[in-house]
Amino acid sequence: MGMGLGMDETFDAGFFVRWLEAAASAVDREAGRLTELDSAIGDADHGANLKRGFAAVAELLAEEPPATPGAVLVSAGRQLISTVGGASGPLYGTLLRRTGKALGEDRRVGRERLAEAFAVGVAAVSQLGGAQVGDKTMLDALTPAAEALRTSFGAARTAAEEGALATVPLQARKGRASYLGERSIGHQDPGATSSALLFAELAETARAEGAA
Amino acid sequence: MGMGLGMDETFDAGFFVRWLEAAASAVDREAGRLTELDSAIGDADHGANLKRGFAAVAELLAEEPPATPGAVLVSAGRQLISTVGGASGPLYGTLLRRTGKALGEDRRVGRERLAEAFAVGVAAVSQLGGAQVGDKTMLDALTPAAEALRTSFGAARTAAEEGALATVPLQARKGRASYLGERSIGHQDPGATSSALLFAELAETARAEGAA
Amino acid sequence: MKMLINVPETVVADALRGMAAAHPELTVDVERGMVVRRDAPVAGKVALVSGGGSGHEPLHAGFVGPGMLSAACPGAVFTSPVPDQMVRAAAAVDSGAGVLFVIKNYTGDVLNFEMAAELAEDEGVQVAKVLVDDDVAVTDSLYTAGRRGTGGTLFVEKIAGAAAEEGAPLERVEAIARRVSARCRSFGVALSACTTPAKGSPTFELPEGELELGVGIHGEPGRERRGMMTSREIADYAVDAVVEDLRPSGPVLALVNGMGGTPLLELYGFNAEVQRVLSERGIPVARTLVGNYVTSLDMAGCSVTLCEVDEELLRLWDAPVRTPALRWGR
Amino acid sequence: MKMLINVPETVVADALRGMAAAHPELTVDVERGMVVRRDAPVAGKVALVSGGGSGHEPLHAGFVGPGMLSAACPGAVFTSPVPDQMVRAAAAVDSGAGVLFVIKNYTGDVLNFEMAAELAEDEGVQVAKVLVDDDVAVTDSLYTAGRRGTGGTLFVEKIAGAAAEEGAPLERVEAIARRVSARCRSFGVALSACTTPAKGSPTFELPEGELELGVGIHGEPGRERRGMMTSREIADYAVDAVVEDLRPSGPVLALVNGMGGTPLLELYGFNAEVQRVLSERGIPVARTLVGNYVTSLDMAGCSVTLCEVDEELLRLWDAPVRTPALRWGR
Ligand SMILES: Nc1ncnc2c1ncn2[C@@H]1O[C@H](COP(=O)(O)OP(=O)(O)O)[C@@H](O)[C@H]1O
Ligand SMILES: Nc1ncnc2c1ncn2[C@@H]1O[C@H](COP(=O)(O)OP(=O)(O)O)[C@@H](O)[C@H]1O
Ligand SMILES: [Mg+2]
Ligand SMILES: [Mg+2]
Ligand SMILES: [Mg+2]
Ligand SMILES: [Mg+2]
Repeated sequence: MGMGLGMDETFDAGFFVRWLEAAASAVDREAGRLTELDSAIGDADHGANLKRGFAAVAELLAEEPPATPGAVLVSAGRQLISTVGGASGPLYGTLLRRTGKALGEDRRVGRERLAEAFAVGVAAVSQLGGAQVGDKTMLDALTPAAEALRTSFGAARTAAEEGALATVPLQARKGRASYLGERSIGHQDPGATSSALLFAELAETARAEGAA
Repeated sequence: MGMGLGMDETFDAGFFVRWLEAAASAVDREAGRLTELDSAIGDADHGANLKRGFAAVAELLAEEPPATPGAVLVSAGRQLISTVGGASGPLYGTLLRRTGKALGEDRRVGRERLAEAFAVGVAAVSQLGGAQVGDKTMLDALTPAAEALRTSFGAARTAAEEGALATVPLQARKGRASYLGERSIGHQDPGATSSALLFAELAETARAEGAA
Repeated sequence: MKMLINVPETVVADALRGMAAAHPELTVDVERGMVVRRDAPVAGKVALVSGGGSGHEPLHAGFVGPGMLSAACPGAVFTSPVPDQMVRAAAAVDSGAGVLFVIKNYTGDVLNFEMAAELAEDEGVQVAKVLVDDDVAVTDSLYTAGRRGTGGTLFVEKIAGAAAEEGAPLERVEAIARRVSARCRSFGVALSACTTPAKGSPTFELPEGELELGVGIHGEPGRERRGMMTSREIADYAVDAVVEDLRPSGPVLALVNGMGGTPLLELYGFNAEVQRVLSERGIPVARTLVGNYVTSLDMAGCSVTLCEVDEELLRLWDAPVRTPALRWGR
Repeated sequence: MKMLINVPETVVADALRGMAAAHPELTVDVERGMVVRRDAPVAGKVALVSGGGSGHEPLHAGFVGPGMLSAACPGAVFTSPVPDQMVRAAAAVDSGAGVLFVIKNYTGDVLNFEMAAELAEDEGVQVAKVLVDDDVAVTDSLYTAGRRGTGGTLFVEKIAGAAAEEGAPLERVEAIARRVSARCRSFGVALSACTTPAKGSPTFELPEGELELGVGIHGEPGRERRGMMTSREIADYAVDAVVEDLRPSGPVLALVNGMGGTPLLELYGFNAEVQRVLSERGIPVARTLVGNYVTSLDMAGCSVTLCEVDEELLRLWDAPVRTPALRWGR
């Protein structure tokens, strides 16, 4: 940690492209597990959905790399909306698109700035899907992660992971798992799990570049 | 054997009704096994087919018992044709109907007379279905049984049983099992098995009445 | 094996009662085991009667109606109907113009329909017969019961039914039916075995990683068993088997048929591969029908039937038909 | 689990290619994921666009044609389509009279269709929406995503489609669609789980002697699991569940729907039981449709949908329809 980089270290568009590429690899690697989780309380497609979407994101970013962090996220969000479908497509798409929009046109952004933007994106997800923390959705990982990102990338990763784990004892009130009623208890939410994966890759990308 | 009954012992309509009732019970009891055999080299319905048919025969004979052996067999044969379907319905129906017709209007018939009539019935089965002994069909049991009936009921029973067993190593050339080609080898033919059952019940019925 | 039934003994009667409720345009005689066009007999029109074991729905009862069958006689599951059914059906639909029996080539069907034909003729009905034996998986030789009748039945019933509807006399309807039957070939593939209500467990064993090439619609085994193949490979194998036997020199009708347990999604995807092979082999496809038409209870799998057509047969194929399962034109 | 596919990734595109070959009367755009009436846009006519995850065939693409849908947008298996598909479909079918989106109530479908509606309106298309949420197995409360859309979709698409075909303006087509949606209720039962190509194994565990009462068409669990029941018992349970919620005071349309893996023979037999219950409950049945219409891949099972109709809705139900899966009238 530290590695000689100060509080006011900033990240350019390339950093976000590398993150999303890492996310695409991670989703590809973990697709089976995500689908398995979705099979228990959903319809067994979450892994396939995100794999398709993030592969399309990686491809798009490789072809037409945007110039700013905000543009990277907006473009990735749009691509998710256009390629994922299901519940997670519009939700993750909105998360990235609104986070990106909140970043504006700056060519470099710092972690705290990013945390604020993420909070905007997470709020948009909550508004779009009508879910709150505790409903056993991706928001259970996203909300604490965005909050913890104010502290560090590592804290965000941990918060997302803990948030995902914390969905296990919950009863789902939104999305497909809500049909299960009490039977949804005891299973980890697939969307919260993929959210944790995204924040893990964000932390990894930051660590590889010497940031915390 | 013998039981004081001579060579010229004769059987009335009641005897044939009792035989067919016993056959109905036997088919009912063995339906699962017959279907199982048909499942291996056919379409898994032989037991159900004969069960339905012989139950209808027993019912008809109980309602309207014909006066002569010939009439019993003709009426039973017609009933099988009208209720069994499949390959075995017309074939067994023809067997009984033609055997019955060959018996004419006599009120009592002897075993040797019956054997001759059965030979006529078996020939009709062969003509209708175009099969010969060795084609792995009911004829492999019926043909030797009709022949051995000239000697005794017990011999007919044994011949039918041996004939049915002898179908195991054969390759089917008629009926549904023929589609299997070489794969039909090693299985006992369901129709030959039910034929053996009929002759076993014939021998039992005769034995119960003191005939051989 | 779970089934949506009461008891095995009543499945066919139950289905007929359910069919009666859903199709007031048909006369369903549950007791006598026959499904008849409500307007039969149609004056001056040749009637078509078919039938066979149940478990292949919508075949045959789903093909009763204007432009196709006049009546269908369902037997017990996988068991041909009894002659009494066909005799009664023939009497119910004959207008005096005669009746064509469409018979799938199975020992049981042939024997029962032949007996019925004799009896119906005794009652003064003129009967002609056509045998459908289109399944190339079986060698047609002295050593077998001959090729089985499968998907080709649909083409024979539709095209001959259209000829009858147009007013063709019995001889001509029979000739057309024979022409179609002679120009139809099929090949079936099973991905899983079917389960009959009476047996309650699969009628044959098909291990997880294997399929049966050349399966019959009663689960009869076919040419060979192989390790699982892709849709592409199955299409290559099945179409080639059909084409090698049929050797069409003109356009064909294609039936890409589901065995009952294969989702329509997969069946349409399989059709894409069938069309690819046909185009690679230079065989023009005039019309394609995709769906579950000649089934084998819950069996997963498919069959391909090709029917070579000339202009007349194609026109008759396109002619209006109004049945529960096939319906087009006006 | 064996499937008739090449690779899971291409099943939907393969199926669309196969559908294009079988249905020259439809325009199938594989690349853009849409199936469109060939004659669209029809001048002055309101267009209907629906769509949803694949795996429920013939829903929705099999319902495209005169008298029903103008276009359908198939998503990946069990995954709602993306907004781009609906936006393009709306543009392709809009004659200027506006477009009705028929949306099954699932989070994914709702979100994607809502995004599409916004985008299409930005492009100058007038969009109305109707939500189908007929599955009574789910409690419609704050604690769930609301009732699911299942068999009722067929009634909404058919009846609103007929109104559009007659020339009704968007407002009226929307009002009729809402009326139908409000008067439809469904209940589904699974005898076996379905297997998605991507997962390759059953999406839920259903032990041999048990069934799932209230299952959804993506294999979502329902009200309860029980030991195996007869067709009669299942009909009692399912029809009562629907009737208790719908409480019809007039005649109904009945859809006795197969989930994909249940043989038509069983489905017709089940219909006999459904009709018995309805008659015992004193509910007159105006029309009955039996078949695999809103499926769940290879799932064995069935669903019952009732739609209470007045004279107008019944007339629109009877109006001509010409689609791959539903076809009647002239
Ligand atoms: N209303 C909602 N708000 C937030 N997240 C949701 C909502 N509904 C579903 N999700 C998330 O989406 C995940 C499911 O995504 P996915 O399986 O791709 O879509 P679908 O449920 O349409 O099949 C769930 O695990 C949950 O985390
Ligand atoms: N051509 C034939 N000649 C004599 N017997 C035959 C012939 N074809 C079939 N069989 C007999 O019929 C039996 C099958 O009867 P069954 O299963 O009831 O009819 P199906 O084959 O129509 O299902 C066979 O085991 C065989 O013994
Ligand atoms: Mg899902
Ligand atoms: Mg048999
Ligand atoms: Mg049989
Ligand atoms: Mg989904």
